[in-house]
Amino acid sequence: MEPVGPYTLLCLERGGLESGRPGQFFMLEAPGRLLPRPMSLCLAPPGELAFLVEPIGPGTRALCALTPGDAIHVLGPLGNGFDLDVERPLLVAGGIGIAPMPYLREALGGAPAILGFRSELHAEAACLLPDAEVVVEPELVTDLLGEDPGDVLACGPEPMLEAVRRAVPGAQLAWEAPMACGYGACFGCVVELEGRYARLCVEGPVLR
Amino acid sequence: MEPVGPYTLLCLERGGLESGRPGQFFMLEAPGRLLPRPMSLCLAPPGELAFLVEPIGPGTRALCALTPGDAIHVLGPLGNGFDLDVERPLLVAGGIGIAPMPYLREALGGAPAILGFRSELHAEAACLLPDAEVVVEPELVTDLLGEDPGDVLACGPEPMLEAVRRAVPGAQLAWEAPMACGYGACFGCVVELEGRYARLCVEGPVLR
Amino acid sequence: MSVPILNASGCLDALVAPDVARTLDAFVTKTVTLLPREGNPPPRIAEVEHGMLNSIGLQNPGIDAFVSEALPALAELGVPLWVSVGGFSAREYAHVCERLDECEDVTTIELNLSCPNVEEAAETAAEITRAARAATSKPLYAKLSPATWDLAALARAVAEAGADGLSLVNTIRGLALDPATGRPVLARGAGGYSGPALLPIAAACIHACAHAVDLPIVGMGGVASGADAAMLVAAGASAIAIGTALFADPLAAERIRAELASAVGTPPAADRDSRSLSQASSA
Amino acid sequence: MSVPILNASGCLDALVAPDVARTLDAFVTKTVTLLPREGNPPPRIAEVEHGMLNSIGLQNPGIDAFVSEALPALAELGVPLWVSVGGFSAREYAHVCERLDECEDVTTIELNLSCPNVEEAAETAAEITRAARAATSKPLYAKLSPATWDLAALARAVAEAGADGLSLVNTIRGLALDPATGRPVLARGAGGYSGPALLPIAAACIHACAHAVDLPIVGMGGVASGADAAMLVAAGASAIAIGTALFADPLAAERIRAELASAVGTPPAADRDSRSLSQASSA
Ligand SMILES: Cc1cc2nc3c(=O)[nH]c(=O)nc-3n(C[C@H](O)[C@H](O)[C@H](O)COP(=O)(O)OP(=O)(O)OC[C@H]3O[C@@H](n4cnc5c(N)ncnc54)[C@H](O)[C@@H]3O)c2cc1C
Ligand SMILES: Cc1cc2nc3c(=O)[nH]c(=O)nc-3n(C[C@H](O)[C@H](O)[C@H](O)COP(=O)(O)OP(=O)(O)OC[C@H]3O[C@@H](n4cnc5c(N)ncnc54)[C@H](O)[C@@H]3O)c2cc1C
Ligand SMILES: Cc1cc2nc3c(=O)[nH]c(=O)nc-3n(C[C@H](O)[C@H](O)[C@H](O)COP(=O)(O)O)c2cc1C
Ligand SMILES: Cc1cc2nc3c(=O)[nH]c(=O)nc-3n(C[C@H](O)[C@H](O)[C@H](O)COP(=O)(O)O)c2cc1C
Ligand code: FES
Ligand code: FES
Repeated sequence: MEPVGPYTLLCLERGGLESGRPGQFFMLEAPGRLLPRPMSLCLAPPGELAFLVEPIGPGTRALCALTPGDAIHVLGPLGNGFDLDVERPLLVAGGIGIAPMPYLREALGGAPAILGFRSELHAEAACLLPDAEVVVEPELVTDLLGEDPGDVLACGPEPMLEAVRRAVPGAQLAWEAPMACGYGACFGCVVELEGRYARLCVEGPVLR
Repeated sequence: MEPVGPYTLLCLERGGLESGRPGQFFMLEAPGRLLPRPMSLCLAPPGELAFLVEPIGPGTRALCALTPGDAIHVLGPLGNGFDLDVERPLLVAGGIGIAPMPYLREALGGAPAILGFRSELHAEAACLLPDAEVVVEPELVTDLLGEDPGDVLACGPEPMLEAVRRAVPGAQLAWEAPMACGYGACFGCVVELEGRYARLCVEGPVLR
Repeated sequence: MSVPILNASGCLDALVAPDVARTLDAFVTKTVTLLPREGNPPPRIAEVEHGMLNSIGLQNPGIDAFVSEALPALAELGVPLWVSVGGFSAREYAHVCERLDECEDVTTIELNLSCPNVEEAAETAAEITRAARAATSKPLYAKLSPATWDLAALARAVAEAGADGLSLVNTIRGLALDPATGRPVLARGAGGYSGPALLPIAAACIHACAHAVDLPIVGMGGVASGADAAMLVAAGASAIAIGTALFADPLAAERIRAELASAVGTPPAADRDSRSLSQASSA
Repeated sequence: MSVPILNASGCLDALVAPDVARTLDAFVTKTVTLLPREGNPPPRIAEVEHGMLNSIGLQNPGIDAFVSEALPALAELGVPLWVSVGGFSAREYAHVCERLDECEDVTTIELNLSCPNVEEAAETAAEITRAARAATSKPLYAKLSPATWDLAALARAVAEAGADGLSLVNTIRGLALDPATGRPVLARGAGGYSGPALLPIAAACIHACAHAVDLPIVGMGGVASGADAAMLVAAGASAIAIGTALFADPLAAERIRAELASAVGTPPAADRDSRSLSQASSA
């Protein structure tokens, strides 16, 4: 449990869990709530799994209120992560979308990154990704993409992802949707994909 | 918070509450439960109200799990207590029915007492009423009532109260019933009284 | 937000707790029937994990004793008076409404068309409403059950039959069994389920009816905070009634009114005006 | 206590999670309709205080694709297969049942007569059951809604029409509004309310139907522990289905089976097999 700007870094002992591929997620029990909450893996130090959580509602607040020794149910890794077979990776993240980036950069053996935040306080989370370029609103990450940004791997709020997609049509984008189960059981997390409703937890969260 | 045999003595600061008449009760918020729980006042030291609680279900367990500094809603005093205008008082209690007796004896300026318990462990609560006669099952309080027990004021489980009523028709008996509100609002706590259903929280809990 | 706050029928006795009744914008009586009723045998109430069950069974003194004894005393409270009316046939409802029609102190009649704890009348809710309408010119609110497949259609039918408003919702049937014996906790078996679990159900019923008919709606079902009340208002209620929440907090109406006024939708638990272990006081 | 444990329809995809399906005594498919359906627009789910709301809207590939693609794969799981059938007219139900009647791998058909998230058929549940009965000789379970005033009467009607069993209960309509905007959280407005809040409602429905008809009952609604399952069994269910609880705990069936076997009615929270902050592991 470690504050990172307005976010909390939650470290769990790994037990028998795999850390999976960057961009995959885990369902974390939020104490006192009926449904678990999806969280991208942020860091995978030996024997641990670390998640970066933004407290925006009852579930994330309950997670941020955990104290050492507390026990929670964890399910994962789930979904499809980023395709790491890229030539010129560029990480692009907005706000809590930074969560999967540290683990992603590690898996790529390093990569440049552009991070956008809505305030200086939020921007403190940039410490998780040293050497990244950081912008704070009103400046936007897309302002820094340039002509030929390379292979973009992005995570962030929907409007940001839409803007990145317009700027870089082939970008890999990690989306969000409310999820009840995270493993394909409920059909609750659908997003429109090529004219049909696809379960983001099964076909995503990373989509091209 | 003080264990008394298998029971817990719960001391609340009194705030603006009256302590009321012995045999009256208070509705205590049981943290995490929808409905408050009725409890007889056990002791009224200056500035405090003390309740003796037997943990038999979720509500009473929640009350026994309170820790100093915790805050709960309290409503009372409620209902009709014992009539103290008696000549030869004899207190008779079974099990947690001892709860109202310490405050009752104090109000009477002392009185003999017969206490019955279902085990030696439960009988430890007799320390709240020094000098009382104590029986443990299979011996019953009614075995000790004798020919002319005087003005009996009793509290205890239903079968005990029925037996006391048979032995001493004019006894004052403090009954129990499940209560949702304690102040006459729900009609949930009725007992049969002279062929009609009377609200125990309004017409009792002490009945003749 | 200023919204009238009432008690839910059967959840307050104004004669026993007049100070509580005076916190309300109108007091609603427990349901009154033509003949006196002793109600169901105890146990009548049980707490369950997310609400409570009751099977009171409309214990009430009957319309004669109500009019001659309770009503004069209620009138002295100075709180607008709604009388809830029940029955076992449309004729019975009509008789009771006729009696109340003469009573100046009664401002509104609420037809309890939905008690899960007694055998119901054979007529439909609309037929009963029509009979009651013929018997009184007082404002008539129809109180409906959430255990209705097409509540919007029922709302249209009672509106058509002359209802001036809707009270939504009554309890829904629920059952608790003693884990040790497997037998029902309540003497009557099932009971009416009320409290927090009901809130989304009430919101859906109110929303559906608000879109179906142009009648004012008294919203109820699990309201325990200003945020809950605001939710039912957003769903379409123009007034709120508080039932189960009054049992734990007799001053719930004042608290909820204040929470609505401050208009911040804070969660129920945080709103509670509570006493610390070192500071008990009467509510 | 040994009681068959199934998943509730729409709460598990056996092809995505075959290991979970193999923990069940039978797998129940999501409701299949005659034509493919994309379902309702998102957001489709919302957590509320004592349960959740969904408005999936019967997203499914339609009976043709189901029979040709999903069924062969499902058959390979080696788990008895129940197919849930929905429709918008008795004819549609009958068509789908007719198709399934030819499929050896289908052991039982469950008629979803109670989805709160789509427009319903004009025919009554009994008429639909009768049409389905004529179309198949497979065991037919009728799945009914708790939003039914006289469920015992409905149970008798579907029994009379040829149902071999009952599935009780489906979700009940519920609504959540965003406190900030006052607008529904789900795109479709109201949704189906499931989870813990439903348990007493389910128990009452099962109890009423078990006394009304002599049919086996699959009990469901808020079951999250062995104690919950035991309660529905005590109410009259002969098998249990688990829905919402599978979302938080894919191994809920095994856990509940074990809890039932140990036959100690401990409360749900204490039963949870959980991982400590210093010991995360996959479920
Ligand atoms: C694959 C995936 C990975 C995620 N990874 C992370 C992560 O690493 N760190 C992190 O902090 N969060 C992450 N999230 C988002 C996180 O799961 C949600 O913030 C959380 O579920 C909200 O729960 P709550 O109870 O706190 O708030 P709620 O009350 O559920 O929601 C609060 C507000 O946020 C909106 N909201 C809820 N869930 C989502 C969502 N999934 N997407 C967009 N808006 C939503 C609601 O509509 C509401 O307005 C991820 C989501 C997904 C789908
Ligand atoms: C006027 C009055 C004064 C009381 N004073 C005290 C007191 O001073 N100390 C104390 O420990 N208890 C007292 N009680 C009893 C106490 O209120 C109940 O034990 C408590 O409400 C049970 O709540 P629970 O959630 O712990 O258990 P529950 O789950 O509600 O009940 C556990 C078991 O006890 C039974 N039960 C529940 N309530 C009652 C009841 N009121 N009477 C008989 N059986 C019941 C239930 O049927 C169940 O089998 C009093 C009751 C009344 C009516
Ligand atoms: C103990 C109790 C008694 C009730 N009695 C009546 C009644 O007599 N008439 C009636 O119309 N509703 C009655 N109700 C239903 C309430 O008026 C209300 O519709 C329901 O409880 C939902 O609101 P709540 O969740 O705020 O309690 C009663 C409810 C309870 C809990
Ligand atoms: C996300 C979701 C989808 C559902 N889809 C269906 C469905 O397709 N067909 C059906 O008959 N019931 C469906 N249901 C209802 C469940 O089968 C079950 O009846 C209900 O959820 C109550 O059980 P629970 O409280 O254990 O979830 C669905 C429920 C949920 C939560
Ligand atoms: S979250 Fe349940 S299917 Fe995706
Ligand atoms: S406890 Fe509510 S009337 Fe007595």
